[in-house]
Amino acid sequence: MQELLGVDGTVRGPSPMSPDQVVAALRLMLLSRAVDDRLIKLQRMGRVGVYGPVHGQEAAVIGSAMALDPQRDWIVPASREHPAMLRHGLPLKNMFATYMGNFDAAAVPAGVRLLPRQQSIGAQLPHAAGLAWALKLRRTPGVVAVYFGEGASSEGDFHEASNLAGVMRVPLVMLLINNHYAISTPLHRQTAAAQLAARAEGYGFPGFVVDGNDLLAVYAVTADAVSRALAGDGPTLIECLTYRMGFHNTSDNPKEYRDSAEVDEASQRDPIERVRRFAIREGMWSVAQEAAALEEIRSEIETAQRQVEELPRPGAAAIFEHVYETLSPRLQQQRAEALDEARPR
Amino acid sequence: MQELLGVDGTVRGPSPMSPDQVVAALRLMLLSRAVDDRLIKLQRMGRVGVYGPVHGQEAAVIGSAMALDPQRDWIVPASREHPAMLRHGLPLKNMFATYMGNFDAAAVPAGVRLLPRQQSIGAQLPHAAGLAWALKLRRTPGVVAVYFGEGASSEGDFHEASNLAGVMRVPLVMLLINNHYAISTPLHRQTAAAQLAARAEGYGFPGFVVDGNDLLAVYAVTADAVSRALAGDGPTLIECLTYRMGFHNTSDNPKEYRDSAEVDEASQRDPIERVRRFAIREGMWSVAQEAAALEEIRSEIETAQRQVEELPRPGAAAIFEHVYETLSPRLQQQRAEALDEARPR
Amino acid sequence: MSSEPELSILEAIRSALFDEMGRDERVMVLGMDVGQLGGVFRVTRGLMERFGPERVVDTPLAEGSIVGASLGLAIGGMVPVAEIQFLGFTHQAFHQIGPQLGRYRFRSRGRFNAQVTIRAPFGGGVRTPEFHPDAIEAQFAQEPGVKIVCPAFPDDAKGLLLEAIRDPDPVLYLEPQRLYRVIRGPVPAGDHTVPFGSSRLVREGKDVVLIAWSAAVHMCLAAADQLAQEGVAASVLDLRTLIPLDVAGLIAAVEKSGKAVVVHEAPLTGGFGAEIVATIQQEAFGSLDAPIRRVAARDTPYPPGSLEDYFLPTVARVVAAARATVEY
Amino acid sequence: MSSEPELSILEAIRSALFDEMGRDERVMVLGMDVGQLGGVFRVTRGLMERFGPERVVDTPLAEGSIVGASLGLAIGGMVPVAEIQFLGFTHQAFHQIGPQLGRYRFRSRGRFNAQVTIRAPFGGGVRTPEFHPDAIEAQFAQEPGVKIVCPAFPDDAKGLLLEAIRDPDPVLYLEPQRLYRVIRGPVPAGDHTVPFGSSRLVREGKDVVLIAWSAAVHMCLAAADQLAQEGVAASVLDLRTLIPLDVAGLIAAVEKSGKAVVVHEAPLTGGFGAEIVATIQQEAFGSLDAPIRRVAARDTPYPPGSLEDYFLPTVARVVAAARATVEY
Ligand SMILES: Cc1ncc(C[n+]2csc(CCOP(=O)(O)OP(=O)(O)O)c2C)c(N)n1
Ligand SMILES: Cc1ncc(C[n+]2csc(CCOP(=O)(O)OP(=O)(O)O)c2C)c(N)n1
Ligand SMILES: [Mg+2]
Ligand SMILES: [Mg+2]
Repeated sequence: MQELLGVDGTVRGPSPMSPDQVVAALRLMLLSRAVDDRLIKLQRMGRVGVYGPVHGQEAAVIGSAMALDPQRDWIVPASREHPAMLRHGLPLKNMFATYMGNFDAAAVPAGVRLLPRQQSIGAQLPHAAGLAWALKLRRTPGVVAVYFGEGASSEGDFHEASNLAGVMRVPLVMLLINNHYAISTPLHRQTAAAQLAARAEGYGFPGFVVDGNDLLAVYAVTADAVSRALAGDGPTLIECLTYRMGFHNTSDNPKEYRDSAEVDEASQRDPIERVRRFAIREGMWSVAQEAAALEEIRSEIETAQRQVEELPRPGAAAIFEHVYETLSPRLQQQRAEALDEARPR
Repeated sequence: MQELLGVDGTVRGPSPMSPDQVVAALRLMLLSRAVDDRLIKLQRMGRVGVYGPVHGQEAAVIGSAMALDPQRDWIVPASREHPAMLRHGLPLKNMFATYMGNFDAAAVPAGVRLLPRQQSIGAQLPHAAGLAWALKLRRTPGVVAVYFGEGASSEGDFHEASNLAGVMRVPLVMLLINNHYAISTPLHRQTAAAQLAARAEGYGFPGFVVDGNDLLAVYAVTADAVSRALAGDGPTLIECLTYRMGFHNTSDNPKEYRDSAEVDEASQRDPIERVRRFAIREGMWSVAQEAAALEEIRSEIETAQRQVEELPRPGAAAIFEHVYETLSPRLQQQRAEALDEARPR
Repeated sequence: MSSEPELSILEAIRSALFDEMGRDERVMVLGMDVGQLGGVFRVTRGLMERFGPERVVDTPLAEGSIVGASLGLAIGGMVPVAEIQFLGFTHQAFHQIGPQLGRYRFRSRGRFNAQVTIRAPFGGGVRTPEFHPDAIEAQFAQEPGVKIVCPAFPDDAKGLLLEAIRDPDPVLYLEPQRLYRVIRGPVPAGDHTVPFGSSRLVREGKDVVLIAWSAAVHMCLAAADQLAQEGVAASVLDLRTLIPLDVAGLIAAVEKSGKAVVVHEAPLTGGFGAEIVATIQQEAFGSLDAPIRRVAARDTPYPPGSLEDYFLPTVARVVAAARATVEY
Repeated sequence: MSSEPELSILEAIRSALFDEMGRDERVMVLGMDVGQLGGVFRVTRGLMERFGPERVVDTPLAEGSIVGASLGLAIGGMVPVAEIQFLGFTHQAFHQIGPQLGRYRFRSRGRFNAQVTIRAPFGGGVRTPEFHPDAIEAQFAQEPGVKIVCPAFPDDAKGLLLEAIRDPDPVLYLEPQRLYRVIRGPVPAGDHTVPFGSSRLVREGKDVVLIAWSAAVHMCLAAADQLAQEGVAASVLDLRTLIPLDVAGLIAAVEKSGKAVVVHEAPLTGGFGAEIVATIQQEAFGSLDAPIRRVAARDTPYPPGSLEDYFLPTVARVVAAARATVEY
């Protein structure tokens, strides 16, 4: 397993990330935690449907995203990687709209190289392979980074997409976020493999295991994979070993299936605390800076939430938009009926 | 790659198969070739629908089947393993009925531990995993041997079944018959993996590559896997490297996609010739014995074919049998209509 | 009846699983999160403690292998009750359900059969994320060999589940997630089974019959209440099973009034309502006094929960359709 | 028309692929054995030599990834024409076709769309092995976002395929394998497209209309010939596309005689014929003089080739149904 940043904040050798990058990453990690807290609060107030927090996985998600170039590379997310999506260009407002049930406002803006969240586990993997294949066919420089969980790695889609990506030698970086749980299912019930990264050999490309709570190591391994992909050397599988600190989502209660000792133990390896120690020791960060950052983050969140709240809610017409480019006569009739029925009487 | 029997018929070390087993295997190989010839002839005469020959794969199919105990173990075939099915207890007549379009007469007889041929590539793999799981749950001694091609290894079913088998640690022997082609698709277009056996590590069980044209090596590797499975040590993946000497099936013409030089080269490694040389050198076999065996085989085939030809053909009623245990009123009505329409007028 | 315990649909399903696993040790439950957690809806809660981890199994995240392995388990002598977390995810197992489980008896000429029950919650109205509410039951009607069962009441939930587990052929057992806890009713204790292919007239009315299954049955009952206030007497027919379909019961219910409305949560085009209409007009053409209207979801993808009321059929739409049918 | 070349359906499809790949360099063909071999039916023969192995690609044996990767390729600016070797094997890709390709425009609110054509041969009558003849088109009618196209003649084969490839939304293009080489006809040269949602009255007759798509259209034409000898004049309506459905054309064709028979190769229960019947009786109830009969395959698994004639609809069954409808 690749490691660079110790729990105490010391680094083995030179940091692969510049001070600016480290500070940017730390700020994003703090934003991610704050977003978790806010959306869980809103869900408890009935203003958000279901929310799955990133808590504990920030280094894996953000360290990998920082190794990508939003002007060149694509991100294909699963459903728990919104910090990566924000870093790649998704406005915070759109992110809030996603969870506050305003899907029109949630759309990925034109020009942002990002696919929508995928809620069918593993289904995004062949999409990512195909998108990377298109980059290769069209001689467009760039890579595709696809996120998925260790649970998703059990689906046939993972296998078929990996094998195809290997045969076509496409510029794909496969980020397996192994947080040790799929809802209540622990890793050892998910697979008997000692390392999921070992599967890469069966597809003809390299696989690596990295400490997913180590920002610097995740960044370094991803950056190498990106270089290989850009050089035409094909896909890489990166297994980020991390831990889902929180519940699966707001309708889940982990106490039903795992004991708190395990969680306490994992919290000793908190990914943010490590970076904070490192950044402070290196003089990149201070308690004062952090207080200021948290204040900014709070108001950014306030603004994003308010902007969404002030938006008009989509109505009946919205469900007939973007079904097809043009509506068939039957759908036009259904639309007319729906609008008529929706009129306040 | 594991090898024991050289092309010249010499063995490295002691033979893992007894003289009786070698002779039985050789006879089965000769039967398999003769069945190929006969069914291809019948297909050309329009009396068989489509037939896919075993030609070239006899050692892989028969060597593995000989390591199984028909009274204890199950075989879950794909569609090109009828010598294994015959060895395991399928009557030759039923096998001919399969291809001569008489599906009632083709059924696996009660008591024979064999599932029907599977024509949906890879779909039999989860069935085999489940059957092996049942043996384990019911504390029934025995293993399940499942056959599939390298093409099938690209399907999601292969992945999902392998991973499940690993987690449940079931007595499963996975026989990957890598004949280098899936219809016209060569191995290097099927996967970028150097060895498909390497995939086993990603499921937490051992994988081996064996010379699939080497009867003794295939037998030995399979026998080891069977012992491991019986001892409760779980699944094994065995990749048998062989070559499809003939066409994919009777509607295929390999000249359209591979050159004869490749086939000629492969024919130097003919699996039957090796065993013949070995058996004759060891004094287990003679030209006279072979002539006698071929004569017996010819008449067995004659008999099986005649028996099927003499059977009444299934009629309209057959399509309503075994749909459900009991027919719904709507199906009873459809059956009555079908029988009425089928009456000669 | 009053001596019978009042149970929710969810409790009725759970109690049936407890009963049958206790009665027949071949019965096992497998699926994602069904063991330790008791399933995402807690339907299987307590089963693992009671019957152990060999008979109540948390599987890897792969629907195709849950269904495909269940066939092998059945051939090996077990009686699997597989849970697919949400019906929408049976698509990942689609090639195993119809073409494999549904055809295995036929393919093997009766040597093998797939005594497998596939349980899956489905249906809208609870603001679930994409895929989770998909009502795709009609797609399985084109898979001969499979049976489709969809209870709407606690007693049927138990009776049809016991029947499904004991049925030697594969059964897709659809659970109305919206009703899991909100519909309570008496449930016969002990060995209560309901035969497949028998519909149930849950309300009598002479003017029109509302035909539905699963959660839509309750929408029809609410509509019938409103219609009654307008002086329209509506019957409500709960089909209970789609495959096999109770054609005789369906025709009898329609002939009483010669007027019918079919209601379902699936999109209109190609929904099972079309089969109901086609069957009625074929078998009861002479007694039809008005076209059979279908009230269904729109022919669009399932929208986010905040918009699902525009997508799904509503009591108001059922009432309007029934009124138009009666006044035709 | 006589100046137009006479082509088989297979040749018409191939020529359309040559034309479109020549016209638009974003168009690519992918699937099992489509390159070197030219596909198991040789539909794509010659494309690889002409357009090279980057645009004509032999894929691994995995339907889900062929379809799923096609979505990614489309997002990346290519225009994939994916071949699934036989329609029955779209079940392995079922979770990608409707829930992914079909909903991607909706999910992304128009940011992305799946301009993907999925070609697949299907249908019986040629003694193919299990799965290969399965007619499962109705299952896709419950996948909003997907279009279903099924030509029965060479000119439509070309016109509908060009329309499909250029359609910005995902299209399932179903090829009648039994007719590939046996049906020949004139095919407009050059840029000939046929709009979706336009049915085609391929025969005029005042007494009854026979409604079908794909290979069944030719069964209806043969039945119409026989009926003519009995003095019954039958129209034949070729729907050409199921989604979108030409409701206006359908109703117009039925109202002429008030009598209709629907014919399809899929099993009866839940087949798309049910949707046709339900639509007609809703829109044209008043003008129906007889129940609409459905002539379809039996509700059983597809039997071996030697028995398929007992399973599939036959000209005789169509004639009998038409006669009964006319005499009703
Ligand atoms: C195909 C499919 N099956 C089941 C589900 C239900 N489900 C939602 S999240 C989840 C667990 C996913 O685990 P993992 O891939 O490890 O991602 P994580 O939640 O840990 O980020 C499951 C089973 C689904 N959404 N899609
Ligand atoms: C799911 C599925 N997809 C496609 C096909 C068509 N098909 C029949 S055999 C075959 C090739 C199989 O190759 P392999 O698994 O290597 O077995 P082999 O034919 O070499 O024995 C294909 C693609 C099929 N039968 N099933
Ligand atoms: Mg996880
Ligand atoms: Mg092969």
